[in-house]
This record gives sequence, structure tokens and C-alpha cells, in this order.
Amino acid sequence: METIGWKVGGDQGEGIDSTGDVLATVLNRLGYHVYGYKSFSSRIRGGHTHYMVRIGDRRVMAPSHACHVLVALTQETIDRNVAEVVEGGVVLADEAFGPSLPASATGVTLLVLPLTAMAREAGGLIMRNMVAVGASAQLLGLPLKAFEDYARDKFARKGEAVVASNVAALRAGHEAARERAPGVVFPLPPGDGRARYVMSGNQAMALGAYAAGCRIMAAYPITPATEVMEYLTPLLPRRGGAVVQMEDELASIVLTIGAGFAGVRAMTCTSGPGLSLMQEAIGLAGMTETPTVLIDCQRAGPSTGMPTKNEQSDIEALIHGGHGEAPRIVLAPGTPEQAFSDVVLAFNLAERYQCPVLVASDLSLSLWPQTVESLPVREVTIDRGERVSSEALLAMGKDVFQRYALTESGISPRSIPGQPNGQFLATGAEHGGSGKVTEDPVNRVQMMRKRFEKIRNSFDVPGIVDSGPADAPVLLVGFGSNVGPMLEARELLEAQGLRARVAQVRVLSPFPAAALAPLVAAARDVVVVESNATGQLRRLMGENGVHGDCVRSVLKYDGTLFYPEEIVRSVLEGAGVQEVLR
Amino acid sequence: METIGWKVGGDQGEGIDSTGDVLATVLNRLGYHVYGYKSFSSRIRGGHTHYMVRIGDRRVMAPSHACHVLVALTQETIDRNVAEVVEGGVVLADEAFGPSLPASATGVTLLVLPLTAMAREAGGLIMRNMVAVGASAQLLGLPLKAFEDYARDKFARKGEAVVASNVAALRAGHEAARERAPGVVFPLPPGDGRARYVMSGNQAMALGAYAAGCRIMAAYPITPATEVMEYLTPLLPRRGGAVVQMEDELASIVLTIGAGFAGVRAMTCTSGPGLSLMQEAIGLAGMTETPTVLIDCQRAGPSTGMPTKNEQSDIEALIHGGHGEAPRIVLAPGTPEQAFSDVVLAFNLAERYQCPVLVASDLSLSLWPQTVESLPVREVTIDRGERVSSEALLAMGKDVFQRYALTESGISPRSIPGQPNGQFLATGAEHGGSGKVTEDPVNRVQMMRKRFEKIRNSFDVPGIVDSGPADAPVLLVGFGSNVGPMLEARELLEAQGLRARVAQVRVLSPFPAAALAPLVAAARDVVVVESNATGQLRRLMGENGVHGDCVRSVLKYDGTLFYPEEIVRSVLEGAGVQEVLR
Amino acid sequence: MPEVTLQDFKTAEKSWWCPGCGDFGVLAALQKALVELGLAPESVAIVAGIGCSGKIGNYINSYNLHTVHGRTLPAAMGLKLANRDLTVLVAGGDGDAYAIGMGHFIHALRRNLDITYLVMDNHIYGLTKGQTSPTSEHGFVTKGNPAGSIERPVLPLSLAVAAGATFVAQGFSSNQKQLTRLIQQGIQHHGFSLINTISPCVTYNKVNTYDWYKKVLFNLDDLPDYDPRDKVKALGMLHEREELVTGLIYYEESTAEFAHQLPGYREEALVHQDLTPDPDELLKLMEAYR
Amino acid sequence: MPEVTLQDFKTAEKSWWCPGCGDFGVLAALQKALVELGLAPESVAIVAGIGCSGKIGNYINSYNLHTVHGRTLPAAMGLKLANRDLTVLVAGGDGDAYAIGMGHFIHALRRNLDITYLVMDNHIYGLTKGQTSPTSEHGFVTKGNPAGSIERPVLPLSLAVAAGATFVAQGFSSNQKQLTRLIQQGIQHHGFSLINTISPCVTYNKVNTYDWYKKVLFNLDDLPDYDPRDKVKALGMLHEREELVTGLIYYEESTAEFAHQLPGYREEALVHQDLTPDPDELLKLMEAYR
Ligand SMILES: Cc1ncc(C[n+]2csc(CCOP(=O)(O)OP(=O)(O)O)c2C)c(N)n1
Ligand SMILES: Cc1ncc(C[n+]2csc(CCOP(=O)(O)OP(=O)(O)O)c2C)c(N)n1
Ligand code: SF4
Ligand code: SF4
Ligand SMILES: [Mg+2]
Ligand SMILES: [Mg+2]
Repeated sequence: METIGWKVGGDQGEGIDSTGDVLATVLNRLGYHVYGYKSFSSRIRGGHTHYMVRIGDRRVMAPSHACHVLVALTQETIDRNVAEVVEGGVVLADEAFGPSLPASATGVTLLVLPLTAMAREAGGLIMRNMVAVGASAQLLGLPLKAFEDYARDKFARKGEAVVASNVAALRAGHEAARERAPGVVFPLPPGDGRARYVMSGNQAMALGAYAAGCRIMAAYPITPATEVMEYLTPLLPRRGGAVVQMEDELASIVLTIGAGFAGVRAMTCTSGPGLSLMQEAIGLAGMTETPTVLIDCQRAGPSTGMPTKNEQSDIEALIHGGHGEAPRIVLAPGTPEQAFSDVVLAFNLAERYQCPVLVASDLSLSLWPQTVESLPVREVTIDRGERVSSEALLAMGKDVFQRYALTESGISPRSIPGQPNGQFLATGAEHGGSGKVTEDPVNRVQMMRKRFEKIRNSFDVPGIVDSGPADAPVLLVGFGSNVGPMLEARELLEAQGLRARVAQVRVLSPFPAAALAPLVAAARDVVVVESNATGQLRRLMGENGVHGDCVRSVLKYDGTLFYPEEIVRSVLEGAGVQEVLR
Repeated sequence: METIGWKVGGDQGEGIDSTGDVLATVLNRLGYHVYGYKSFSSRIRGGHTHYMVRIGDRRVMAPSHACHVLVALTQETIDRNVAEVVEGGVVLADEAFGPSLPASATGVTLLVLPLTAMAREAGGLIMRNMVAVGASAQLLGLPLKAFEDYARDKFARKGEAVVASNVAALRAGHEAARERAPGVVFPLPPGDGRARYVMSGNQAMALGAYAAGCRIMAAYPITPATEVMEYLTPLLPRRGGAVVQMEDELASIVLTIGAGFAGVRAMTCTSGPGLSLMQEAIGLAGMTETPTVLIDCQRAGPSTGMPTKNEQSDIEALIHGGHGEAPRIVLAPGTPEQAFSDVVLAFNLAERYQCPVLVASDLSLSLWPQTVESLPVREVTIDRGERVSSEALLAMGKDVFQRYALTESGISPRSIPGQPNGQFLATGAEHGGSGKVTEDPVNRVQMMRKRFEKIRNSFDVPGIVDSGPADAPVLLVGFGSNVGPMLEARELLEAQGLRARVAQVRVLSPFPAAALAPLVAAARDVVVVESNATGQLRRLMGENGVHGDCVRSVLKYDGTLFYPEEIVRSVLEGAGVQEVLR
Repeated sequence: MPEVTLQDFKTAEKSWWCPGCGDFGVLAALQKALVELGLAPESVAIVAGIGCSGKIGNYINSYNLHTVHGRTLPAAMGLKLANRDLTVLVAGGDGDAYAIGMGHFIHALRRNLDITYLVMDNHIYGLTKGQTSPTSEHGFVTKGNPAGSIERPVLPLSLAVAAGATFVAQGFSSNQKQLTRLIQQGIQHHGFSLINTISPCVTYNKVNTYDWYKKVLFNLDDLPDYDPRDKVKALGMLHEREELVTGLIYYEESTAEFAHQLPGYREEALVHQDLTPDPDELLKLMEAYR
Repeated sequence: MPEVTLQDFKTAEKSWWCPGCGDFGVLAALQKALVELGLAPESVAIVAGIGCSGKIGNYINSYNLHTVHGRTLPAAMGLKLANRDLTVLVAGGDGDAYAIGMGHFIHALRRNLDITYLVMDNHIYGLTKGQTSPTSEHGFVTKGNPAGSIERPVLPLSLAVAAGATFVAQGFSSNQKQLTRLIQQGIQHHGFSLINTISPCVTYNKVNTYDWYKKVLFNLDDLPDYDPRDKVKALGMLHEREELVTGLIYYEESTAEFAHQLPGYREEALVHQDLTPDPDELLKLMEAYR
């Protein structure tokens, strides 16, 4: 895919994020597709950070190394990133720090502009980013007007003076680049003019929760999950609901279970450390058959790990992390659209199957904005699952209702607190049909079966999304944010004459072995692509009986995303486990 | 194996336990082998409980249904247990409750004795158990003197009056049975007169910890793990150490890590719910490379589950329960001797590999007493792992020591607080050789590899203990307390002409795939025997590449132990997954 | 609706408690309080902890949620936020509340959501067979502490007052009248109510027995001029009397309850809402992402 | 041994804190206190939490254990029990201490093991970018609470006193002299010492700034007849002054320290023991099982 890469870098806490966001938003409005990704670390100010916006005329879902314009606010930015600048690319640097290019950077133009000085003139240092954006617009051949319109929109409520400063900054940058740059460096073909949406997975998941009727969200802040809380904070009160920040993750999940027991859609959201803390309570949700939704935004573990880095290493903890054996459904979206739909689905499945449903996101999916055509908001349906009617309860009388009645489907219609005669005991201890605690061995087996079979028997969510020719020799298997790099890798492979098929695993539990097995059987080379060190997805396949001599791994666990070329290289070169290294 | 089954049953809180213990102890002193197992529930008083002592002239490691003498203190005891009484067996019942046999009980003698009345005469209701024991001695043809000697030993420090009461009770029961019973019902061949030891796994593990130099134990009470605390409570202060009861399991494991960091052997012990709560901190131990020992006494889960029932369902949580990927060694003893040795080993491995070592016990192994020849106390060796010497540090000077230096083995010699120049940062965040936090991708990969490879490369503990003919068509694979039932099942199968081999999995992680695979390959029918509902061991095999069409499961998850005949039946009848049901 | 009777709050379940256990009295007082308040069983939700005490939910005909150990309070918070029409009660032991549950306890107090918390305090771990609990006295002997506990006991009442609680009381399982009244007051209090309840364990605690308590407990009802609205005085009194008092210790008359302060607060309970989504609203919300 | 200097307690690591962060002052005072007490770096162990504050261990040349969020205190307990020769300090943020760590906090206070705890209190979550913390004031506005916090803040000092603490102080990162002295006193106190330390977050907390604190904080050093040994008076003072004081708030002079009460207590640190087992002792112990 032919795309243009624009990157801005500097110290953390100096507005790098918003600079990238401005560019991405305006590009989207002009009808381009964007994919933004950042490198940042677990500190508030200082330390290098950069933000790359990859621009295309069709969907972009993966990162690229190819940087065409690098905006550098520090020399460190140049030193760290110049190797990625393509032949003919431009490094746009602030005069203030006396920038220089390393000798190795051949074919790259250094364009030094007095960004700081121009910013001061336009209204203060804070305008530096806008100056840089204005200059970038010129280098990419984008209409300045679109940026000025954006500034007007964005800053209108801050007053005319702020708008004027921003516009002045944009113009100053644009003008300076026009004067001093060697012309438009990488003229983008005109965008199609259709403004789509630029969204991260976290944003989509928050909207999904709201759309699904989530009314209570209880959570404890943690990177990269906190934003889901923050996006829901203004939304839930629209319907009388609330986001509550709890004292820890143990409280958050248990509050969610309490609300679910009461018949209200609730959820929690966390990352690895929080997931570990929630393991006991997830079992409680399974045992009491209480609808419970949990989003896990995976980051690089274990322990504190690398909180701002990408990884897909919680799979086993998501599926098997609790003591004993309780049912869990685990969904794995790979795009913002899927993230939206999966959260909606999670709420429906949680109520239909009366069990915890976990949505496995990862840092890349959660945080990186990308252009999406739209979210399927009109397709949202609400399934509250099987409930016993108040009339039926009335007819039953007291002490008759069997909350955990054995049924063919394994699903027992539930009552909701407030319904007369629906009273029951929901307990994490083993219990009989009425909910009363019992250790009877026969009952035990029935209940264990019931809890698992309700999912195994009737789970009808497609677990594998596959694309590509059925007779392709290569099968790429992966999930989460790796779906973008895999799809692009397939294109690159095909360009080299090697046909490949991509199987995105959408459901991690119950594992869609039946759907995946024939794809694996049909391929000559099955490459399981995942962002972790131990090949958790491949092992999950093995444990579910999907194996074969041709199944191998490509692993990346250095905290960065897969680049499509890395997958391509591993497919072409590899045998056995391939690890992507620097 | 020909054995005699003696069982006592009654209400919880009425001394059933001590009745069984008296019999087991005296039998052991006489040179018999015993295996005791109980059924009890999660309440303090009331509710039926029973205690079966299986008696043999060689090692007994499994339960049996065959009850020869049933001592019943309530009618419920008779009703629930009479079906297990063999043809020719005796039900010895207390006159006080007006016992009766059901019509179905043919060939069984009901022997009604005024246990309560005799007890009152001998010194009070509390003597009832001794009366019953005295009567049992007669029925089994055991010398009364051995019981009297026991009573003298046991109650000496309570004073002569107590001894006299107990002796009187024993004699009264013995006499009554001699008068009213049809003679010695099941004369045991004389014991070999060698007093061995009667021990549970928890007792052996506590001794193992003490032998291994454990000085601090931090835990929170939970069935069936609490006893490990209780047994260690008097032991650790002998060496200046202590058992500390913490506010929860989160505190317990982190205290253990703190002590390990300080260079002292420490451990915690819990059951499933506690294990779930410890998941985050286990990752911290892995990441900081801090020696940490944890015993998990598994019980029936999930959530509160059935706290007093047996299960082996924490395997996945033990190996994979935490977020992210951190090394864990998981050992699985199956007998008290192994339990002792594995705890010793756990401390050595924890220090050698600087990582958390988890010992997976299960309720049956933890609680049920059995005769053991001895514990290998003379084989205990202490390996404190690689440490940097104070001389070397002195020579190094300040700020030079690399706590996490990359080495060939992956093991980095560690310093202990107090050593000059050995200061370093131990952090759960990713770090470089010095311990300082870094998110550098190259370092990340090196460190992740280091932490896993130190175990993978150099782990030299035999993971599989196999016994039986190498060319047997049947291979039984299992672990923990199921080893006894499996070994006995092998005997029963061979008696029926079907030769079988038993592979006990002693190490669950790193999984001994290389050792197990050839055994699996050599067998025609591989039966994985485990006490859980989802076949966790079988799936663990699959995830580690040990699979095959002939691998199938026998599962039992009703909270009771496997009986050898159940395994036999499943092997003979089965195909596919077999579930043992009632 | 016919009038509610005690029978309505009973279940067929036979109790698993030891004869004489203090928990019987707590259960009885709770049932009486609910009846006297005229509450319908279906409008009462009880969240119970793990322990002998935590079995209380098995014996009371209401909506019962038996959680994992120590996590009752957040569960109750979820319940109450979801359905503010419910009377939400929490019950559990001193270990459940003050050991593993301590963090949630302090936070629940300062949040002041309208929940009533009955801690069934026997100064011991009953269900796990007699270990030291956070309220066990210094020097208290158990298997795990053969030389006696070396920790200062948790002082739940002082802690609660210091933590910002708006209703703090202590009851005694043997004083049914007072306990029933305190529970009623707690339920009626518009905010979080703590009722630490002395509930002797007759099997494992041979020190803090009924007789012992009867001797040492001072009844604040006998002190007509005690003013439970003075925080500092309450703390002083608790200190002086080593918390060995029963009655209403501290309350704040009109206080900000948690749910009412929520920005989205509505009179109607959330559980009654129709969840049908409004795609147009969603599309409008999406505009922020262009 | 040569005399210890400030340099000995520094590391090569460059700080990750924002310029102006209050944590710099806490670090400096801590280093000064250690130097003034003449402690050798290898004899100091610091357990730090997760948060901006938790990075303090990165910048101090001692044995440092950076735990998971909220679990510093039990780790420190393990360290101290293992090696009583070490000076064990704990440092972390208000979230680490009073949100997720609250349970351990209360229990550490009542255990009274000889540890010094510096809570670096900025009334906000710094590292996760500005959420409400348990010490944030009622009404405090963050992204998560655009209408202002609706919870009563945790009052750490009152709670500590009520929980049975034996040394409770509050310092201010800007008052280096007092803070250094308090840390020294805390270390010298034979038991658990809490020093809640005001350490402003200049990036996310625009309300509780240095200037604001300078205005509202009252220095107890200016109140020569304040008696920090009277528990009830201390509680009253804290209530009255809304905890906006610095200095030594409460202490008990001679109190039972945890480790010294352990039945097996020995002068020699456990870490120095030879672990060679004694098989004969083990065989003797096994006799109980015949
Ligand atoms: C996470 C976890 N840890 C430990 C236990 C074991 N456990 C069950 S009840 C209990 C404490 C009982 O004491 P308390 O709360 O005072 O209740 P009581 O039995 O005295 O009424 C414990 C530790 C558990 N169920 N879950
Ligand atoms: C179990 C867990 N939950 C959440 C987090 C995310 N987290 C990191 S620091 C922090 C709180 C920071 O606040 P505070 O303790 O006050 O420290 P400060 O940054 O203000 O110094 C949180 C919630 C985590 N690391 N681990
Ligand atoms: S053990 Fe104690 S608390 Fe538990 S039921 Fe018996 S008397 Fe009550
Ligand atoms: S964000 Fe606040 S607490 Fe964190 S380093 Fe910056 S000023 Fe300090
Ligand atoms: Mg209790
Ligand atoms: Mg803070």
C-alpha cells in the first residue's frame, strides 16, 4: 500500500500528541485515511516521544517505517528517527535547538525553521505545534484552509484571540516552508473529501458500552485502559448512570457483579495487573451466573512491565487465570469497528449466557487512532437473556422459583431483585437448583456441566474471520491489532507471488477449533503471528487440538507493533519459531 | 490389594476425627499400613461426617469402598454408608439412637452396643469414641494393650484420671464387643511390629519447609491449607523465625517476596481463592527474580466452590494465571514423601533460578494421613543459588554491580541487602542489567529471554516418574494424590490381564514434554487421569505438543477422590472422554 | 399487599451454625427489623461475606448475594447504584470486614452510599476453625498464636468515625431489642450505616463469651445525655471505654449521600430503564471523532 | 568506615519527575536524614510503590524494592522480619497508600513493626495523568469527576491515630528542615512511623499548590505546648484543623514493637543464619507422627 508517513517528535509533555491529532483530524476531513501511532513512556514530562501519522487513500491499519516528513522539536528526535526518513524525505526542525543531520542521513533534506520564534510571534511557545503543522501542510501539499477551519472549530469556545493566534501560527509555518523548502515534497493525491471518523479502540469501546445500555462502569485507573473510563464519564450520566472510580480493581469487578446481579448492565475495564487482581471475582461471576463485562487493554507485562508498550500476553490469564473451572467468554476485536461491536456483543452474551464476558484489547488497538468508515450503530440490538416473568413468579408462590434450574440449554431464566417470589441465593459456593449450598456429588457434576455446556452448546458467534484464497499455501493466524499488519503482509506477499490467507481469531474462548482446524489443514505453512514471547495463541490452538507440523510462530515482544514487512520476512525466511528482533 | 476398611461416622464436631486418628495411630504402631480419608463439610458442628481407615499389610495409597466395620454414631451414618459395608461386615452402632439396618443390607450384622451409656460410666460422653475404638479392636482382632498404651502416652500430661477414664472406656468397648459380637469378624494378620509414620501431605510439607531452612511463613487461613501454617507455628520460632498471619493473601505473598529479596527463605501457603489473589505478585517475583515459594492446596473450585472437597483444578492458574509472561516452576508431589522433598526442592530451585516456585498439592494429599516408611530427612541439601561475594563487591566499588547481568545460564548472581556496593533496584517494571528501568526494545527481548531461558536451559529435575512395563499397551498419566489410585488401578488391570504403565507428572512447569512424549508414543491407549472437569493436564500436554489420537481423559470432579476401580472401569469401557459419575 | 410477617423472611434452610452461636441473634434481630419496617422480602437485598456469619443470607428470604471473602461492600455498592429502590444490607464476619475487607470498609464509609453494614464480630475466625481475627485482643491465644496475639486489635468504631462515617453503632446479639432498633435506624439513615455487632462464637472463643460481654459492655442507652453527634467526643468516649459500648455511637443528621451527588442522579432506579439504543444520538456522539 | 555523604545516597539515574514536582523535596529530605543519621547505603532498604512518587527508589543508592501497586507495606514487613539490622523505609503515593493499599496501611499501623512510611501525598494520581485520589478534596475536579469529587477525602492522620499508630507526623516537601527531622525521628522511633508528606504535583493538581499549602498549613512546631502523646487531643486537633498541620502529631514513647514480641525473637538477624539442617532434630520431630 502506498502511503505517506509524517512524524513529529520531541519531549513528553510538550504537546506532541495534539500536534499529531490536528494533522490526523484535518487529513480525515479532507478524505484521507490515517493511522496514528506513538512511542511514549511511563513518565509525565521529559523523555522522548514521537507520533507517526501514516496517510493513505484507502484504509490504513498498520504502522510503517517509511517516514516522509519528520518534524523534530529536539535533536534527539532527529537522532532517533532519521534512519526512518526515506530518500528524498524532509526533516523539519526547529532552529531553536541548532539541529544537525548525522552523516549517515543521505538523500534527506534538513529544513530548519524558526518554529519557536514564529510561535512566540503568533502568541506564545504553545503555538509551536501549529507552526509545525502549517509547515507540514505545505510540504505535503495540503490546503491550508482546511487547517484554518479546524482551528476555528476547535478554538471557537476559547475566544477569537485564541483562534487568531492559531491561524497566525499555521500561516506563519506554511509561509516559511513555502519560502524555504524545496517545494511540495510529497504531494498527496487529493483526498476524496468524505470526512470519516478517526478513532481509537478505546473510544469505540466506550461508545459500544454506551450503545449497549451499559449504565454503570466501575474501574481503577491504569494505562492503557483509563481512557475508557474517561470517555464514558460524560456519557453514562446522560441516562442516569455513572462511572465510579473505585479504590482498586478488586472492588471494581465486584461492584460490576453486584450491579449485574441487580439487573443493570455494568462493566469494568483494566489492564494486566488489574486483570490478575480480578481473577478470584471472575470465578464468582461464573459460579453465580451473573452477567459481567470486563475489558482488558493488554500492555507489556508481566508485573508492572512496560506500561506504555504493546503486547498480547494476557490470553492465558484471560481464559484460564482463575482457580477452579468457571466459564468465560473471551472476545478479541482487531479494529475500532470490531471493538465497538464486540463490546455490544459482550453485553448481550453476558446476559444471554449469564457469565463473565471478557474483551481482550491491546495497547495498539486501544490507543492508536485510525480512520474508520463508520461504526455499526444501527445494527446494535439488545438481548437481555432469559428472565422469569413477574407473572410466572406470582403464579409460583413463595420458595418455588429455581434460579439455577437444570434446563436443556443450560441456561436458567433469572429473576431480578425487586420481583416478588423471585428471591434466591446467589453464591460462589456450589449450590443446587434453588441456589442453596450443597456438596452433593451428583448435583456438583450437573452444575459444573450446566455452567460449561450453556456456552459450548449454544455459542453461535463466528470465531474466525478469514480472508484470502482458500487454496493459499500460507495461512497467517492472529488476533487483535495484529490483524492490520497481517492483512497488509498478505498484500506484500502476494506482490511477491506468494499467496496467503489470513485467519483472524475473533473469539478466544470458547475456542473456535472447529472453524480453524480446516483452514490449518488446508495450508502448507501456518504462521501464528502474536505479540508475546511464549506463543500463547499457538499453545491455545494446541490445547484445543488444532496442531500440525506446519504450525509455527512469529513472535514479537519488544513492546512495539508488528510492521507488515516483519511478518513478510518471517514468512519468507522462517522455519520454526521466528522472533522479530531489532 | 487386600485391605480392611474401618469407618466411623457421626455428626461434625463430635470427635469423629480423633476417633479415626486413634485407630490409625495404633495400627501404625502395630506395624500395619493405613490410609485415612474423610468426608466433611464447610460447617463447624452438625452435618454428617465420616472417616474411613483403610488397613493393609503393605503401603496403602488410595481409598476403597470396601468397609468391613462401620462404627455409626447416628442413624444417618448407617443410611449413608451401609451400602459400602461388605458381605459379612459389621455395623457397630450406638444403642442411644435406636439404630436399624435398611432391608437392603443383607449379609451385614448390626451390633448394637450402649456406647453412650458405657462412655458415661467411664467418665463422660466424650469417652464414647474410645468405647467404639475398644470395640473395634475386638472386631479386628487387635491387641487391646496397644490401645491402652496409646491412651497412656497420649493423655499422660492430662493426669492419671484422664488416662484411667480412657483405658476404662477402651476396655468397656472391647469387653462388650467380645460378649455380643459374633467373634472377631475380620482378623487382621499380625502387623510387622515396625512403627512407621502416619502423616498427611500438609504435615510433610511443613516439615519440609522447616528442613529446607524456611524461616518466615506468611499466610492467611484457608481450607485445606491452614494446617501448614499451624504445623509450622511451633517450628519456626525454634530458629528465631515466625509464622505471621496476614490480613489477606495479597499481603502474604508480597511479604514472602520481601523476605526473599532480603535473602531469607520464606513461603506462603494457600488454596485456590488465595492463589487467584496472588497472581499479580507472582509476576512481581518473576520479574524481580526474587526467590519465592508458594504452596497451593487445591480444593474444589471455582470461587468458594466446595471448600472441603478434593479437586485438581488450579493447574492452569498455577502455570498461566498471571498477566504477561513470567517464569514459574510448578511441582506436583503425590505422596507425603514427595511432598516433603518437593518443598525442600522448591526452596532450592527458588534460589537457584531466582523465581517463584509453586507446589501444587490437593486436598486429598494435604489432609489424608497415610503410613509412610520415613521422610528422606538425611537427603536434604541446601542450595542457596548464585550470590556475589562481599569481596567481589568490595573490589567492584560503587555503582558497578549488575544485579541482572546477562549470563550464559541466564542466572545472575545476586547481592543481599546489607552487602556494601551490592545496592540495586529490584522492580516489577522492565529493567536493564543494573536494575534501572528501561523500555529499550533490545533490552526487553534480552531480559524476557533471560528470565525464561534460565529455567528452560538448565532445569534438571526429573519431570516424569514412570513405573510399569515399557511395552504396556495402556499408559496412565496423572499427578498429585491420584498417583495412589493409578498405581492400584495398574495392579487391578494386570490382574485382569491388561498391562499398564503409570506416568506420574512430577513437574507441571516447565512441562516435561520430552520425557513424556516417548511414553505416550509407545502406548496404544493413553488415559490421562485427573480430578477436574476440563482435562487441564491433557490440555497442558496438548499445548506442549504431547498429543495423539490415543490420548483420552478420565475425569472426576464431584469432589471425591478417585477409587482405583473407577480408573479400571474407565480404561476398560472407555473411549473418548470418560467422566466418573455416581 | 398483605402485611409482612416474620415468616416471610424465613427460608426452609436449616441453619449450619453451632447451637448457641451469636449469629442466631443477629439473624433474628435483622428479620425483626425488616418486618417492623414493613419491607417486602423482594425489596431487600443482602450481600454476605465468607465465614460462619456469611451464611446469614442462606436463612433469610430476600435477594441474597454471597460474595467472595472480603468483597461484600463493593458488591453492595453495585447493587444499590443499580437499583436504589432496594434496601441493601451487608453482613459478614470480623475477618471478612476488617482483615481482607479493610480497604473496602474504609472507602465505603467515606463514600456514604445508602447501605447498612452489619459486622458480626466474634473476635475470631469461626469457619476456618479458630484463628486470631483483627479484633482479637492483644494476648489472645489461638493455635496460630500460642503465645498470644501480638497485634493491637482493630478498633472498628473509632476507625469508622475517623474515616468519615455518618452512622456508627454497636449492637450485641443478646440484646435483641437494642440491636433490632439499631438495624432499623441504620436502614432508615440516609447514608452508610455501620453496626458492629458482638456475636459470640461459642465453639472457638472461650474468652469473649456472652458472660464476659455482659459484664464489660456498657449500654449507651443508659447514658441519656450522650450526644452521638459530636465526633471528637465520640472518639474520646470510645477511647476511654475501649469500644466496649453498645448503642448509637455517632451520626450526622443531614449528610450528602453518595448516589444523590452523582451528576446523573435520577429518582427512577436504573434497573427499570429500557435500553433500546438511539442510533441518532450515537451518530451525533461520533461527530466528535471527525 | 569513611563518613557517609549525600553523594553516597545518590544514583546516576536522571529523574523522571516534572520540574518543580514536590517529590524532589521528599527525596532530598530523605537523603539528608539518612546521611545525618550516619547510615550506610547498604544498610538501608527502601520499598516503593507504583506512581510518580514510587520512582523515588530509582534515585537513591540503597537496596530498593519497587513492588506492585499498593503492596509496599507487606513487602517491607518481610524485609524487616528477614533482616532486622536494616533500616527499612517505605515510600509511595497517596493512591498507592490510601486507595489500593488501604487495607495494608491500617494493618501495618496496628502491627507496629519498626518501619518508616513516607506517603508522598499530592492529592492526585500523578502517573496515570490526573485522576481523583483518596485524599482529593470533596468537590475536586478531574477528568473522571468533571462535577467534582463526591467522596469525603481519606483523612490519613486521623485514621492512623485511630488505628493504633505509635508515630504519626505530617511533613511538607517545601519545609526541608522539618521534614528531614521528622524522617529522622521516624527512623529512630522503635515501631511503625507514618510521615504523610505533602508533595505537590505541579502538573495535574492546580488547586493544592505550593502556594495554597503555604497558606493553609499550620506548623505544630509553632505550638510549643502541643502534646503529641495525648491521643484524644491529637484527634481533636486534627479534626479542628482539618489535618492541615505539619509536625509530629502523635506518638507513644515506649510501645511494644512487633518483632520483639515474636515468640522466636532473636537479636541476630535471620539472614545471617546458616541453614544446614539437623536430620536428628527432624527425626525427633517426626516422632509426633508415630
Ligand atoms: C480469599 C479467601 N481467603 C481465605 C478464605 C478462608 N476463609 C473462609 S471464612 C474466613 C474467615 C472467617 O472469619 P470471619 O470473617 O470473622 O467470619 P466468622 O466465621 O468468624 O463468622 C476465611 C479466612 C476464603 N474463603 N477466601
Ligand atoms: C494494580 C494496578 N492498578 C493500577 C495501576 C496504575 N497506576 C499506576 S500509578 C497509579 C496511581 C498513582 O497515584 P499515586 O499513588 O498517588 O502516585 P503519584 O503518581 O501521584 O505519585 C495507578 C492507579 C497499576 N500500576 N497497578
Ligand atoms: S464456629 Fe463459632 S461462629 Fe461458627 S457457627 Fe460455631 S459458634 Fe458460630
Ligand atoms: S505528574 Fe505531578 S507527581 Fe508526577 S512527576 Fe509530574 S509533578 Fe510530580
Ligand atoms: Mg469472626
Ligand atoms: Mg498521588
